Amino acid sequence: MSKPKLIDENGLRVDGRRPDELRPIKMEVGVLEKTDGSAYIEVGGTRIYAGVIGPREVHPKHLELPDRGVLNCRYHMASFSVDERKPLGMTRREIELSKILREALETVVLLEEFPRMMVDIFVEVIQADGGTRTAGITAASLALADAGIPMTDIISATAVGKVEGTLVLDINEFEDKYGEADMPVAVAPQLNSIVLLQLNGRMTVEEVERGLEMAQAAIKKIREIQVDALKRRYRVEPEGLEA
Amino acid sequence: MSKPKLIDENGLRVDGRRPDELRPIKMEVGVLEKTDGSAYIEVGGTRIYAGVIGPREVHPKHLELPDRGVLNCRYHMASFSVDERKPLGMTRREIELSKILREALETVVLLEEFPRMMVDIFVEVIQADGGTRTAGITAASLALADAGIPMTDIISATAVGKVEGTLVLDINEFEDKYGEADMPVAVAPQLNSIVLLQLNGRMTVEEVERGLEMAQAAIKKIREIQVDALKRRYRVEPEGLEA
Amino acid sequence: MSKPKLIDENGLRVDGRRPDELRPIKMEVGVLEKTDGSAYIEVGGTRIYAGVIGPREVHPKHLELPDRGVLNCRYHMASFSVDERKPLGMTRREIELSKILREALETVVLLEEFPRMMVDIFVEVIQADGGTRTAGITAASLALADAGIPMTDIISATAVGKVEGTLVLDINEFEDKYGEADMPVAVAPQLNSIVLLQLNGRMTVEEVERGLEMAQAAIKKIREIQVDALKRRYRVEPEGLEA
Amino acid sequence: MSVGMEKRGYAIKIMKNKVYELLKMGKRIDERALDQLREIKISTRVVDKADGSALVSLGKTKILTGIKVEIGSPYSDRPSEGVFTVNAELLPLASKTFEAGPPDERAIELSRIVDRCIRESRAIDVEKLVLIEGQKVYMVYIDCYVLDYDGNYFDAAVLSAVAALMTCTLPVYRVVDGRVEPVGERMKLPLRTIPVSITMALIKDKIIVDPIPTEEEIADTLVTIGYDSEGVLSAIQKSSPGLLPVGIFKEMVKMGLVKSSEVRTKLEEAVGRGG
Amino acid sequence: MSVGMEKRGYAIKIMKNKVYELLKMGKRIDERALDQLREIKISTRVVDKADGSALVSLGKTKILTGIKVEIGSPYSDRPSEGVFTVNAELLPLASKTFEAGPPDERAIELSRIVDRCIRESRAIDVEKLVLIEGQKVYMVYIDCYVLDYDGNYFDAAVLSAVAALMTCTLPVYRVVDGRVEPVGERMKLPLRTIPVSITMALIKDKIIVDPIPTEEEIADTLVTIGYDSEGVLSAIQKSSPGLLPVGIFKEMVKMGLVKSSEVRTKLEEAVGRGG
Amino acid sequence: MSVGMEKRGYAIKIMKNKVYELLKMGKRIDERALDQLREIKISTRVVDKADGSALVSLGKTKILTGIKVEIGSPYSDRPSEGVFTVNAELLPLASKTFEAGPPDERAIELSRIVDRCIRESRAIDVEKLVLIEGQKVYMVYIDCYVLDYDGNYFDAAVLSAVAALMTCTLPVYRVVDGRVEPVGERMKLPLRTIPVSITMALIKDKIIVDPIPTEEEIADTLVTIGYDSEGVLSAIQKSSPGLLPVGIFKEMVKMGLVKSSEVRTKLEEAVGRGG
Repeated sequence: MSKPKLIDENGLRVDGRRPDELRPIKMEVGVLEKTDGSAYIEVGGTRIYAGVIGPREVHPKHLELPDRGVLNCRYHMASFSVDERKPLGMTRREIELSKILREALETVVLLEEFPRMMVDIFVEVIQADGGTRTAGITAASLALADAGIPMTDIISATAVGKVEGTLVLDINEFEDKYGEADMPVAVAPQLNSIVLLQLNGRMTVEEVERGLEMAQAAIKKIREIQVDALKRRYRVEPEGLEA
Repeated sequence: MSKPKLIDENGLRVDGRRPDELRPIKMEVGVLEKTDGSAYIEVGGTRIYAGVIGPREVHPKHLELPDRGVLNCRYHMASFSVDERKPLGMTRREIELSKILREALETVVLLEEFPRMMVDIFVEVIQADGGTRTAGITAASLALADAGIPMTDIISATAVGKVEGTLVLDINEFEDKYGEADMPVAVAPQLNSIVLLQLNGRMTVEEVERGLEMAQAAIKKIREIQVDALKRRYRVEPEGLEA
Repeated sequence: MSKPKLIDENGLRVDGRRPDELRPIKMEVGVLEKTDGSAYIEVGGTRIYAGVIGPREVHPKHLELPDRGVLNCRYHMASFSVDERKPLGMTRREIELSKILREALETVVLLEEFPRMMVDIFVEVIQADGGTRTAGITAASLALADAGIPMTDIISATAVGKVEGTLVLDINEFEDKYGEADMPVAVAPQLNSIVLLQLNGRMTVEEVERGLEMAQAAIKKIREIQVDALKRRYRVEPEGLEA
Repeated sequence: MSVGMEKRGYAIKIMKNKVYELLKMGKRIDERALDQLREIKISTRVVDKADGSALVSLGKTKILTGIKVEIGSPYSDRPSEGVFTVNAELLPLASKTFEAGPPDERAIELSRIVDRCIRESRAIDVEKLVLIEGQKVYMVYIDCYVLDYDGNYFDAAVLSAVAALMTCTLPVYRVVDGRVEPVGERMKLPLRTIPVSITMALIKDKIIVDPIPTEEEIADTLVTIGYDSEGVLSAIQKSSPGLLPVGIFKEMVKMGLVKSSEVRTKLEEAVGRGG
Repeated sequence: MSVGMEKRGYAIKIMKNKVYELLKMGKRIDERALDQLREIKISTRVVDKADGSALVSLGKTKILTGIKVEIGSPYSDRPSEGVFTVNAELLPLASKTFEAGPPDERAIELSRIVDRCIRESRAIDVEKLVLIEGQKVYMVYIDCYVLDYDGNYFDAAVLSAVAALMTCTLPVYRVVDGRVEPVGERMKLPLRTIPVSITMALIKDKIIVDPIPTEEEIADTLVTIGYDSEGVLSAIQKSSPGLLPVGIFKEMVKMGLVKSSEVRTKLEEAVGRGG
Repeated sequence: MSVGMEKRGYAIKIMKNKVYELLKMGKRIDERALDQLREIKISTRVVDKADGSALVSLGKTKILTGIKVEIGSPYSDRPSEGVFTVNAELLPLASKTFEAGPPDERAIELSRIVDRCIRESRAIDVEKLVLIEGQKVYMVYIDCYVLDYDGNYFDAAVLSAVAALMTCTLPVYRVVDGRVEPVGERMKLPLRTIPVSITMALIKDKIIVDPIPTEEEIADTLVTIGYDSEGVLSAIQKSSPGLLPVGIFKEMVKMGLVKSSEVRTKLEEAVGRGG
């Protein structure tokens, strides 16, 4: 299988984007019936539901903490979300990402506000087209906000990739597969800090720095879309109260 | 593999039975040493042990109910009970049937008579020749009676099948494999109600109705064999008391 | 695969030993940082770490005993410790040997000295060249002593084998594979009793008796090496106190 | 085990009487008629990476099914048939009563009922899924995920799985020297009938279709019946404890037949539009 | 882990003294002599679907073994040997101390002891179980289910497995063009010896054979020894904690030899009659 | 889940302030400089039965890696590449916080970080591990066991795995008639670069390398970065909760680059001597 061309003569990517261009993004808050908070996100072909249940009693009991809440997170992919059917059950990758997402969210959730209680975050990947962990954490943050879980900031995230030596924003699966690197970044923008950071692939020190700057710029736009989705969710409430 | 002939020119079945004829049935109560109640059943080539343990303390503790007992049921087949060796451990089919049997038995067991306690029912299929779930629940009812668990009725069961368009009673495995339908039916005869009902296969509305009537007629005979087995178990008691 | 010659014309074994000769043995006590007691053993190519943690609270709680402690033991082999890579997770052999080792050690540990507490013994086989269970229990005894767990005796062990009709001491893996029998023996020397005994292979009544005598003689030497290793561990303590 | 038992206490009895009083007046707690299903919404081809997919809402119950087709070996006792399997997962975000982890008995029962409706109605023409007899066949993996659970996952899952099957396509292969090569085209999955299930609850002497959770909790029992396009039954499952009088069940069989035909029409229209 | 420890308390000590006083008078709590086994009952060919089967009672301990024979591949380092495996399950209806679920350490130990008695005595002539060297061999699955547990499942399981082996038959195949075809006949499973195990308990200085649960609980230790038809040992297992003086063990080896021969005679008679 | 959370309470805050006061003076609780790694000890070829092995100590953290090489099939989408897998186990004797049983999320994260450092740096020349294209390739199993855990298992595991790879040899095969035959010689595993990882902790505004458990507990966050011999990054993992200011991270990337080169030199010297 010869490696396909990922950047054309005009400097455009396989899906016609410029290197620093995000894919179309769609977010909706409050999409599930039985959670305490939920969100749906589409980033290009990536489609994810996030749901939050809690605070509720800790189960099993012995994991309860007297002075703070417990945050759980499950990142899970539908079997048909990827090219080759994913086996049922949790893969090692899903277990690692569940940990990474939980730790990033733990950074902004005010756990001390719900001692002896637990909050569950479920991230369900319906279709994976690159950037599932960053789209997943972006949606999970909206779901936490929707559930009214106290947080110091709302997390926004995207991935920077490297394809044919060029740094590109928000890589899709094709670019991830044939490219040189994938660096997912999640940020707490108001706290001006990274909360999730990984790198798979080869990047120089200088590329990592430049990539972070691209991600930070993009995250501003993602933040706006998040805020807009939250507003849409809650702008109808006054009407509801009048009805 | 061409489909074998299941009804001969005289209207008889592969094992020589008429359509509405049961296979030879043998039941014995009190066959195991360490249970609180037990029974053994043979229906044609189908051979099953049922054992009941309890009421005893609920384990794990958090499943305990303050106002009623908990009923558990495990339907399990020996690896050599079927034509192709069954893998060790519980298959999905065994898990489904465990649920179905438990729910049917729950219908007649007076759970409120043993709050905070649990009763376990074990159905062990030694050889499977069709009708294992119906023979299993018939034996389990005897084992519950033998254990002195309070019940509103004793369940009796059989399966109706359809082979070459003919409704037949108590289908054996060969008929199940090459026939068109299998409809297991368990009844609480004194309450005149169905407690377990499934259908695998194709039957018209009219056939289902007619099949139920065949099953109800057969269940009267099965009930007699059950009562007889219980009597045999307990007829020696008065002597025992005198001794 | 023709069976190789295991005893040469001079009556020597494949590794040049006489039938009643042990392989070089090395023991060291206190080799791990985070256990409460530990030991390392080499017997020929067999290399094992043993670690003891406890007494500590019993987990899960419901296994706690009011009048005595609980002893747990896990015998586990590294995937690369054997010729064909061992699959990850516990094999049936490892589960059986964990039971056998625990029961042998339970015989000498004064469980009533730590009621409501638990002691964990971990035996990690780094390389297996025959006699892993006997070397493992020998090391585990040292680790228990190092952890200060009260015991009535320190267990010492070796295996007797039969190769080409000759009884041989401390068989290596090659002899185990091509030989006729392997009889691991663990003894509480001061109590003059066997605490672990198994046989895999064919031995006559007379051979078993003679084999036990060979094992008892060898165990005296192993005991000396154990005592020496414990002395080395603790001889520096007075200096330490002075410093 | 003994799932749901703890719910049934005194409060349940009061609720049951209240619901029954309504039923006697021909009304349900959500205003529906006794034999009225909730609104059905069907979107197909919602997951591009799947060979077939459908998102179905039955009221607020929402189930996503995706189908993946692979090439594999047939079962040795059925060399001239393709293979399909059904799996169902009750995602923990769909209900506070679902837990993460391997499928529990409810999820297994659900997958087996969906399987039975499809298999026993002979909906998939498995004989057309053979590439090389006894060696290579299409393997069709039908995976249902419950995204929102507001009662009656049985009918929603069957609808979702069947809608996904109706829009499922397979890559066409040709056989060259005993090996299969993709031709570059796709064909429709061969279907022979459109199975539909109807779940009914019995509350005292009243039968209702498509129960919501409150109705499921107070119901005397629950029955799911699968029908094919000809009105022949392919599956029955009494899926909860409770007495089911024979006469009541006979009524259910007939009521289910009528409703299944209604539902099938909606399904065919929706997929026809979308597909 | 640490199974059975909780039982051993003060009550155990009193019982032990009581039992020992009886033993000193040559009696056991169930009236047997110290070296007397309980009654053995053997029924073979009890499961038609199995290729071999036996239901064995040793007193009130009852174990059913069924054997299934398939065709499979040999181990790569033993291309000219057939394969057999032994599995044992402690069914939860056999004792209130057994639990449903995957085999625990007791069930695994039991299966491995049965395996050792058969394997190390070379009872099954695995070289006669080869159809095509390195490619196709008979796979013999020996599965033991404990139906009633009243002590000493070791000896009952070995008896049950060996009785099933003695009546086990295999379909005969011929090799045609590198493939195997059934001939339509069956042959006996080739056996070279009849392994039997004897389990003995030590109570203070008294050795008893075939202990019941009360004796197992108070015993200082338990030892199981397997013997082949020539009286050669093939397996030893000290299967519980406790001190075993060397002299006592030597007595056990001899006592076991005598008893094993007695048991083997019964087994051969029973299977001869039934088989 | 939510591992380690319970530790962070009031005591942690006091300890953190104390440690930070030291750091401001350029000191750590174990006397090291902020950018100083603990002593590294490397022994290779410690397990004869493995095809490569190394025991590495980083301070008191000790990790043993063994490599087994087998022959197997390549992945169907990568027919001209050999296969390797990394596994890591946190042995329960290595720390009172580790438990026996299947790998938990920490062990899985560790194995995936070691894998990423090796795989993304393209250290193993997988194209040289092919025997017959699309059919037979070398399978390299890299298994890391944590024997003693005193903080920073990431860097110790990468060192241990890479040292084992550097001394790993493979049996040479020749292909005869589509089958592989051992030639009787061994060759070195082909390596293209020497990946090394550096783990850093942030405590307020101070960066320290190679943290010990007390430092890990009080750290604001932890970052592990993998570098190849050319100083190119191959892996980053923020492996704990906490805010990581972008400026701080940029400092870490540069600090890690310097330290990785230092560590690589030690590794090459140690293996050179031993190898």
